[in-house]
Amino acid sequence: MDLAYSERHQVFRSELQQFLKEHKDSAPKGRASIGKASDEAKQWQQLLIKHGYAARNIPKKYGGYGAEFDILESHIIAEEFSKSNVRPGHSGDERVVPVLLELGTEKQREELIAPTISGEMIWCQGYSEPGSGSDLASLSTKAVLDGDEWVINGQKIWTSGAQHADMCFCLVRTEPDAPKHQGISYLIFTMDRPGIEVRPLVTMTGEAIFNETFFTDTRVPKDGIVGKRGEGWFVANATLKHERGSLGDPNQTESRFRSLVELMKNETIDGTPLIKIPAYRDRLMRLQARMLTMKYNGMRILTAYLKKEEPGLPRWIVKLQGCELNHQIAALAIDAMGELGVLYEDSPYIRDAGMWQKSYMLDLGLIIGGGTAQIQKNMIGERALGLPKEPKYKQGA
Amino acid sequence: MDLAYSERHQVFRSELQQFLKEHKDSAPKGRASIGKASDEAKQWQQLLIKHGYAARNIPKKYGGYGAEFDILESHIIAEEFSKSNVRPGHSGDERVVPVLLELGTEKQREELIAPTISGEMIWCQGYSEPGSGSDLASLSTKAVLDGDEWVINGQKIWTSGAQHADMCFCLVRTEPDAPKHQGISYLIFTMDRPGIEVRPLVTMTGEAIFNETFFTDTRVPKDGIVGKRGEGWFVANATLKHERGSLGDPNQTESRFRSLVELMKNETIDGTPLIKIPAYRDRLMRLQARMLTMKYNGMRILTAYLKKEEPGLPRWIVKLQGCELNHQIAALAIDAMGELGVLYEDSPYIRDAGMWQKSYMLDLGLIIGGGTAQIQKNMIGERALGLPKEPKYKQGA
Amino acid sequence: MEFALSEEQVMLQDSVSGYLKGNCSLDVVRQGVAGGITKQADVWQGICDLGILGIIIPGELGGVELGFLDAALIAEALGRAIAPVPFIGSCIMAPVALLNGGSEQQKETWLPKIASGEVVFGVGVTEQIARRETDGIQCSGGKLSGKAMFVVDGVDADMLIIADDSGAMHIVDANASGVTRRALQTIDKTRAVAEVVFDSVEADLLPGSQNDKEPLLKTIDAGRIMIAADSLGAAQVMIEQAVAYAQERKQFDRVIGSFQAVKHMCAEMASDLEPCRSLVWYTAHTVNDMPEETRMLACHAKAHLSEVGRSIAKIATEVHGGMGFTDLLGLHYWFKRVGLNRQLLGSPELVREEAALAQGW
Amino acid sequence: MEFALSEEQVMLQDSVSGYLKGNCSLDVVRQGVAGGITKQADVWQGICDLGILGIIIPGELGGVELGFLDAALIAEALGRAIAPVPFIGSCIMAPVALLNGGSEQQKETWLPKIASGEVVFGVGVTEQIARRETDGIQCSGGKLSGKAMFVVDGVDADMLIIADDSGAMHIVDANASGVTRRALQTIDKTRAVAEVVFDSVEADLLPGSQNDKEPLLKTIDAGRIMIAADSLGAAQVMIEQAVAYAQERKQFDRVIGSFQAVKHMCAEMASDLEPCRSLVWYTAHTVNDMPEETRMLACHAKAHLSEVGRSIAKIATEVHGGMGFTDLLGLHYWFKRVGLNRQLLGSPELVREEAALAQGW
Repeated sequence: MDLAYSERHQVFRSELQQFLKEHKDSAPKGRASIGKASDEAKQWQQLLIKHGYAARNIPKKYGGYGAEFDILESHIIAEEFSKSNVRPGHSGDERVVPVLLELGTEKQREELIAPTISGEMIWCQGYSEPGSGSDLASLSTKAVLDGDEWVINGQKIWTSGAQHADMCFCLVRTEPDAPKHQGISYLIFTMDRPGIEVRPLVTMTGEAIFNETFFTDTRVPKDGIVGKRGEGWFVANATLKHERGSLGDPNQTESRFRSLVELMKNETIDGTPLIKIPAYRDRLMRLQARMLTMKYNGMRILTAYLKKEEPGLPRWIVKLQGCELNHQIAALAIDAMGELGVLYEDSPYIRDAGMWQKSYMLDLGLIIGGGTAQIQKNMIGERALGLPKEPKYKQGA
Repeated sequence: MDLAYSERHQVFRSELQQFLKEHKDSAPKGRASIGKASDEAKQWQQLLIKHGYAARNIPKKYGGYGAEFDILESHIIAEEFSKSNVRPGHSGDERVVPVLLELGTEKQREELIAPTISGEMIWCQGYSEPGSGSDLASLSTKAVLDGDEWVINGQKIWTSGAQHADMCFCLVRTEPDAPKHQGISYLIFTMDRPGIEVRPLVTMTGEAIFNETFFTDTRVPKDGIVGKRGEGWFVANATLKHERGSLGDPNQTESRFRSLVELMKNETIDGTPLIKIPAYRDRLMRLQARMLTMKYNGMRILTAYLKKEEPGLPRWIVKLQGCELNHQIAALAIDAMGELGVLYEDSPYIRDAGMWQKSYMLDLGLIIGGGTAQIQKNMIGERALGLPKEPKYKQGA
Repeated sequence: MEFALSEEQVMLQDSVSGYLKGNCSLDVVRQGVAGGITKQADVWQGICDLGILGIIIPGELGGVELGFLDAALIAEALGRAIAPVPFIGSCIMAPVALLNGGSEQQKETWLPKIASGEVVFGVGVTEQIARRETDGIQCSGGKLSGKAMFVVDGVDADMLIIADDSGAMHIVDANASGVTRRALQTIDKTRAVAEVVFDSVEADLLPGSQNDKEPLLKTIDAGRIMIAADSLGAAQVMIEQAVAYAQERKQFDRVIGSFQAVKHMCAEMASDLEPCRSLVWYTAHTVNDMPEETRMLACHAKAHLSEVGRSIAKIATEVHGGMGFTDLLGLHYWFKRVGLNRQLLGSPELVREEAALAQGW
Repeated sequence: MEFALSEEQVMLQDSVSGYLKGNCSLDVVRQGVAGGITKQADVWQGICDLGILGIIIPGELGGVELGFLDAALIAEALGRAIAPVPFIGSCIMAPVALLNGGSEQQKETWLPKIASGEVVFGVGVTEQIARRETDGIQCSGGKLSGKAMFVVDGVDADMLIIADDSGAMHIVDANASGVTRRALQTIDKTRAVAEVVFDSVEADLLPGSQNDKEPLLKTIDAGRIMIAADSLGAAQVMIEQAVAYAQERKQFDRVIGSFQAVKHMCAEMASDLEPCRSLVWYTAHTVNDMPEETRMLACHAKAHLSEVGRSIAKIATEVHGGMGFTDLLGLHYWFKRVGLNRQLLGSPELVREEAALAQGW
């Protein structure tokens, strides 16, 4: 157990802190919007890449900074941006860029990665379908090869940012006769084609974060495939894994918890701060304990990665525990505010710009999305604990 | 909505209250022990039968009081004995006597019911087996007809009181080739036969409440069958239903809750009564609300029975909710006592004779027994809400 | 002994539910709230025509003089339908305040108008439960000054009943000069709470509330019982929708309701909520028949339905998967109704503390 | 940056666990406790031979001078094995009291004897956490009078460390005249707490604890961390047993672990407990390396492991069905160990309040 960082990493951290101090005023305010990056955001990203605080491990020739991957550096970057509440940069699109780097053709990499990193090129993900949620591999959007083109028909859902996207990475069924996991291909194509219709999908928060995307005889180039025909499921899994990785991030939970403490110090009932009212205080302490377990659990995972080990159970449980914990932090914040806690949108007296109600709903969305809590528990039970899968049942029974 | 009782029932209640006032000193103290009734207990039972407060609806010719069944009278009897904390009487054995009354032969009824009611004849139940818990119908104890006798081989478990029992009512497989629910028969026989071995089964409370009972070529008379061959599952179900009915009784929960309140008024930390310490107080109020929901839910069920209606969902949930609630009441009591709450057996300073720890464990046993919480939820989901059963599986898959 | 709804009550329930089913569908609610309307004229007129606005108002004052259990059944039906109407404040809390604290003249003036729907009342008592963004309301020389937050049904009100810092209640013209009202937009667009600022405004004291907190407490109790009933209805719908979805939605070649995980979620919701119905019935019944039990029970009904409601709103949404998170099925309208109910007139921890105090603990 | 056990720590853990596996099986524990023994001679000698009794005692005083994380690994292993030995009081709390409050002479006298296992210490500090059945302990003229309840490892102790009402701690000969000891039988027969009554008994003050509460608080913190580690070990075993049982036990022609309900119970237990391991590690690590963080963390570790432990004890028993309720598999020994741990040195609500105070909240 040695929680100190090496000399080199300490220097790295203090340089970053210095950088943030100097430049934080040029960072765009608020969260990154879905869709087109503003000029300000693009400039910020450029500055970060230049200093190696964004796209750090993407090769220079694809527009990145080109440093060797060092997980502690990544961790320090995430931590310091979170602590100083400055908008972090990105490595393009964390769902598709790693796939292209690993499995794309050289041509795909050269054409696509640099504009993605710079913020010029926006992607949307075409995975889920109305009929294929937890059982993603049952997806039915088809692509048939016709000459030099795939012809796509079907419907995708949860395609966030599709209305702004230049590109789509998409799972389609190309081998209808193969077993379900082996009949899927991973296609990438531009969104400006005939036969693509994007309809916004309003969520419970009142915003259209997602879309439904319809494909009708949409023709896309044959060479827009990553990996081979029928290998799409395995191509996609790398990115799915990555996406799930970020749900339940303990840095974010800790920062949320700190905001909750501030809130409970400031809000009062009949003049008494909420943090002094025992029943709320006890709930706060319960959540703090859980927040701390997840924080140190995160350190354990990080250490495993540093040692090139599989983190195992500590990793499997992050999404399940982290999303639920975030939801409960928001729930306590709302209760602590009482009636003030249900104010929304542009109401007078609203606290923290309504973020608590929004989080409360978004966190519920995250409990569901990216593998529902039930799917998570199946995975933990089967993969981490070695319990048997449900037996196969008779079709039509 | 009319919560008043009829004139007749009010009179019935006040007579009972008067009776209890006069006679409560002749009631045996404490809970009825498993096994042989003491002479005192038998006399008390006789007195209760004479006044119609025990075995009230059992016909006179079988040793009962012989009144028509009136659910409100039964309810009043249960309530008043519970309120005044006097040991109630019984109607023999609530698992087997209803079966004999409904499906037994006249000879069985005449020979067995009267001594059971008087407390002379003690029964034990041979249903569960080590391999057949939740899936009771898979039981494998066999009985083969040989001349005028059934020859029984196999093992039963959870046979409470078997070491004291005169009689056993037992489910055995008599038709090995029939589908599992249709191959079972319901046998009754005396326990004094060769080939019956009773081994006590110690539970987590430290007591041997249960036994394992082994049958080796045990021969019992052919006519000791209730119902026909292969009908045992359906014969037993009436009694199982009855047994489940009593788990989670809200009268008992309310009386437990009252004891908890007393405890929290009397126990102190640094001189402050627990009921005044907010975090414990809040838990107490949460439990009170749930206790009240179950109390009024019980009134709703009672009303349905009065109207000869099926109570439906309110009835289905009693065991699941009631047992869990009892468990949580005990849990709060233990926490309120702190270190005093883990004292056990004959420890100095132990409160309420250690009943809280014992309840905490027994309630967990009840959450498991008589249909685990998981089986209860299956039933609620399937029978009350109409959700489909799990599909049939391929054998060996 | 009969702990059940009477035939008349079942009929009342059926007629209100039937009307709302036909006339206050999700589409109707959506259209209304899209325009920021929290008192939907057609629906309001419809339930007015059902003759239920005066549900607890005496017959000689134009009401139908039924009990609180009847009122709770209506509140439950309105919760089921997420109906955008000012029922709880105007038809329940205000009449309770008037009946318990008002002079004969005040009763005669206002109760018939409430019963006919001619006048809508908002009720501001929050500061007497848990004061937050305000220094409270002072009454001096028959004039009110200060700020009342979260006035129930206050946005659509013609008249207001406002509790001052002493707990005395006053009738105030919502449009009088010196009154400034703002709608406070909450997550629940089907109902609106208001902030009302008073600058030396003429107020008509309810004399019975001057030196006696009972009228105020009865008003709060009544509101809490109705909110509990509203949550009961809303949560019930969410369970029904989740069960229906679980019976239909297929994943892995099976309807999801055949998976134990989903089945048990449904079973847990149903077994948590069903006993709540009995608590709401019993509590409402006590108001007329065993008023000494009401205070403690009203607190419990409010707090417990808040807890169960929150849990069901979450689980029912989860059963719907991603679909529950969207606006497509509109499930979130119930989610948010339950969310507002939880905080109105005291969030659960505060209300449980009151329940303990009510028992002398 | 390395948040993990060192190779030496893994070896320590393996050697202690290995020893206990071979020499402190459930059968051994059963036999011991059947005779009312809470310090099982063979096991005690065995862990003494492993040289771990002086785990936190400086080398020059006969100890092995390792850290609290090492100690926590031992406590976890002892919890796994439900080992009937007086480790937490004698080997951790007493040395912490002596090291932080004792004079050089007191340290030199007692620490080597603790490290060698020659002397067992009991520690009585409960009255400083939450006083119940006692008027406390007064010290006057170097003599103690009063009653200490729930003295950790007090039944098997040769010597005692007792906190008086001022928070000052004293060494007392457990067999001195004027000392009356009684074992308090708890649900957990693998360890015993004692009631000790003092009637003007000669006491040797730990001078550093006279006007400074730090030594007392550090003693309590240390005990809480070890109790948390003990619960971690015990709960871990319960999960392993439940998973193993679910893989074996068949009902409805399937192993029960293939049912989602059972599978999810196991998954929930594992995902609740696994992060607790990190909390215990981190907390123990702070004692030596970041002591300013210890107080708050020790409270959280104790309270949170109490909650998670209780929940796992219940669920693991449920997974075992009726079998879990019997003595056959002995699962209840772990259930009860976790049960005692929950209450010792403060039940969760009290300890969470201390965690808040420790942060100035």
